[in-house]
Amino acid sequence: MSQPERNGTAATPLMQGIEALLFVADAPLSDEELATLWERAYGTRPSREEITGAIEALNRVYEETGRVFRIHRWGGGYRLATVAFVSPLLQYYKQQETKLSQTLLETLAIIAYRQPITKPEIDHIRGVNSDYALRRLQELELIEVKGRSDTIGRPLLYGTTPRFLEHFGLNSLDDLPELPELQQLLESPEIQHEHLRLLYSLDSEQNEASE
Amino acid sequence: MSQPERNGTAATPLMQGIEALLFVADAPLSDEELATLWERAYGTRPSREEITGAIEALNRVYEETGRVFRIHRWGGGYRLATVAFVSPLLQYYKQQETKLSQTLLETLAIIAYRQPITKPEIDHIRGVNSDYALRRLQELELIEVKGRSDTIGRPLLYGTTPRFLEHFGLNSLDDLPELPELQQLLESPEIQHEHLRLLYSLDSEQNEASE
Amino acid sequence: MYRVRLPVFEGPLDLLLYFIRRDELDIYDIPVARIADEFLAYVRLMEELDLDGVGDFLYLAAVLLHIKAQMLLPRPPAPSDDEMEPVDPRQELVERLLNYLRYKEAAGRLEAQAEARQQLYTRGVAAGVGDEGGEQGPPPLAPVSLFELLDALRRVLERRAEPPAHTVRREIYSVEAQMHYVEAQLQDGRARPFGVLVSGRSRGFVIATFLAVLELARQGRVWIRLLDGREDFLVEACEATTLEEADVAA
Repeated sequence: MSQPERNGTAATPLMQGIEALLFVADAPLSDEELATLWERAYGTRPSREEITGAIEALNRVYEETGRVFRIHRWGGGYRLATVAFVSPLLQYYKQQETKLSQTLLETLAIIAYRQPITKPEIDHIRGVNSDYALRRLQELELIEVKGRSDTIGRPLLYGTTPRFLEHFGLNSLDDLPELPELQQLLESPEIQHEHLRLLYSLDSEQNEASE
Repeated sequence: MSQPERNGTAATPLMQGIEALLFVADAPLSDEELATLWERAYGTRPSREEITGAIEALNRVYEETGRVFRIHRWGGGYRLATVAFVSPLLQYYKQQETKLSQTLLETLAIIAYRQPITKPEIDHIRGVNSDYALRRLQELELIEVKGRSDTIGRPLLYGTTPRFLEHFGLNSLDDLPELPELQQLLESPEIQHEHLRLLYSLDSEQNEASE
Repeated sequence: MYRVRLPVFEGPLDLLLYFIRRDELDIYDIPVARIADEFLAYVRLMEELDLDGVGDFLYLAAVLLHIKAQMLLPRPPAPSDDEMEPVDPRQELVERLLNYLRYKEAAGRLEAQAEARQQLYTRGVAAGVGDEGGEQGPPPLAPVSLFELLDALRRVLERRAEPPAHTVRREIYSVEAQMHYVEAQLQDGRARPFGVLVSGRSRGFVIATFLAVLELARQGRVWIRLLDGREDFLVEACEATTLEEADVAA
């Protein structure tokens, strides 16, 4: 059984494991979750007291050595967050503007004109997998999930947000400029066929395979 | 002028500021960016040497106090990342980025070593059409269009992105592993074998034994 | 009857390298006549199956046949003393293969580099004091015009207008679904001829199933054994893989 080796004087393996998990996590982790993750990796389950103790010890070391983050207990879980005195500096970082990449712009344009639209349809139009772009656009609050399609598999439907309108200076989606080429493409038999295929292919495959 | 107050014995305000910025950043920050952000918040601009010194000091403290992260220099900037020995624990919590397929790796290798390079040149080296691979690599923001070639047809020129460097843990293109020399490839049976194993992911023993 | 694991080739150069390795050929002395015939047989199979990317293979097949023809021609009269040795018609191809090998090797090294890097985890979404409860707003965006948005869309459309050179073949049957089908058929551990797996099925079904078998073979989940006469081949599950396990692996 290999546990994180003792490294330096101040940190026990449990402290190091918790620190690592909280470092990479993007939401609070509960005692329960921390204990389970540790158990899965190393086979022993730390008690609630051990976990609380390790977290207190970590915060003490952070304080003593001048680290700029602490472990907080928020919403029933633990979360690493920066201390207040660095926020003036961080504010300037957060004010840096994110530039939309080509990939994001393309995906956003398709969603804007074709909403509500499913991921398989976007993938088909762009010819590549759009996982990453969809995630980023959601983070930027330019698109959101509008519901689920009624078709088989009930894929998510994406559409644009009010922030999208605001950012492009539009009053409503009706203000989007018309794009005849796009209309043509969307009405082409190939796309229509693909649309149908995405909706019904699963069905026919299942039928065929189970014959 | 309010700077982060000195807190504990080991950390200077600059160390604390850099730590805070790297803690919240989701991409590497260059010396330049760090200096500019600091200047905006506190009015003085730290020199490159001061920044390098602060980062070295932070890594030293992390090491001495058993912290499980270090500051790396990737893609021309600094980034906080966990040390390798905690990865067995983290892999249960966090999915790392998906591995690149052989096709993408090959195309990426050609672009990395030959940039800027056009699609026809890539196609010729690989012997296949690289449309899909190029689109996928752009989608992953590992490559980008760097301009157009002056040759007939003015084909697009591709090169790698800073994200490419970060993905492979490189500071600059100079850190790329050396492109193997032909002689070396041909003369070393070990490399041949290793290479062929990568090529086909065939278990050669199995293959031979089964004949 | 002998057993082979059939790799799925990325491209024609990989197929050529496969022949060289399989027969332990000297790369500087490739028996082009024999290899060309075998290469062509493979290309015909691809055509038969309507596999995508066959054009890339056809081009190299033509190159091989050209070299074969050149090598069959009687040698020109002995060169006068001041001339160089006649150039081996295979030289260019060999150089190309070796160059390709270099990048293959480089790709392997890059992969190792990426693996080491993947051991080091960067942060998730960072939190600051005061983030408790309340959602953090999205980061500010650099200004971007509607024109740029339209431009992006036009680029997608232009791309679509290009002839589909190497697109994935679209069929009603997906390779993924057929992989499940094949594994379900082989669940009892018995080998089945490919012909039986697809008998009476449509062309689309046969092609998707064939691709599924190739993919399963590549992943080491099935064995393929050629039957004598090579008119059919047996497919057999590698080990007792349950469908659940297959799902996890997928």
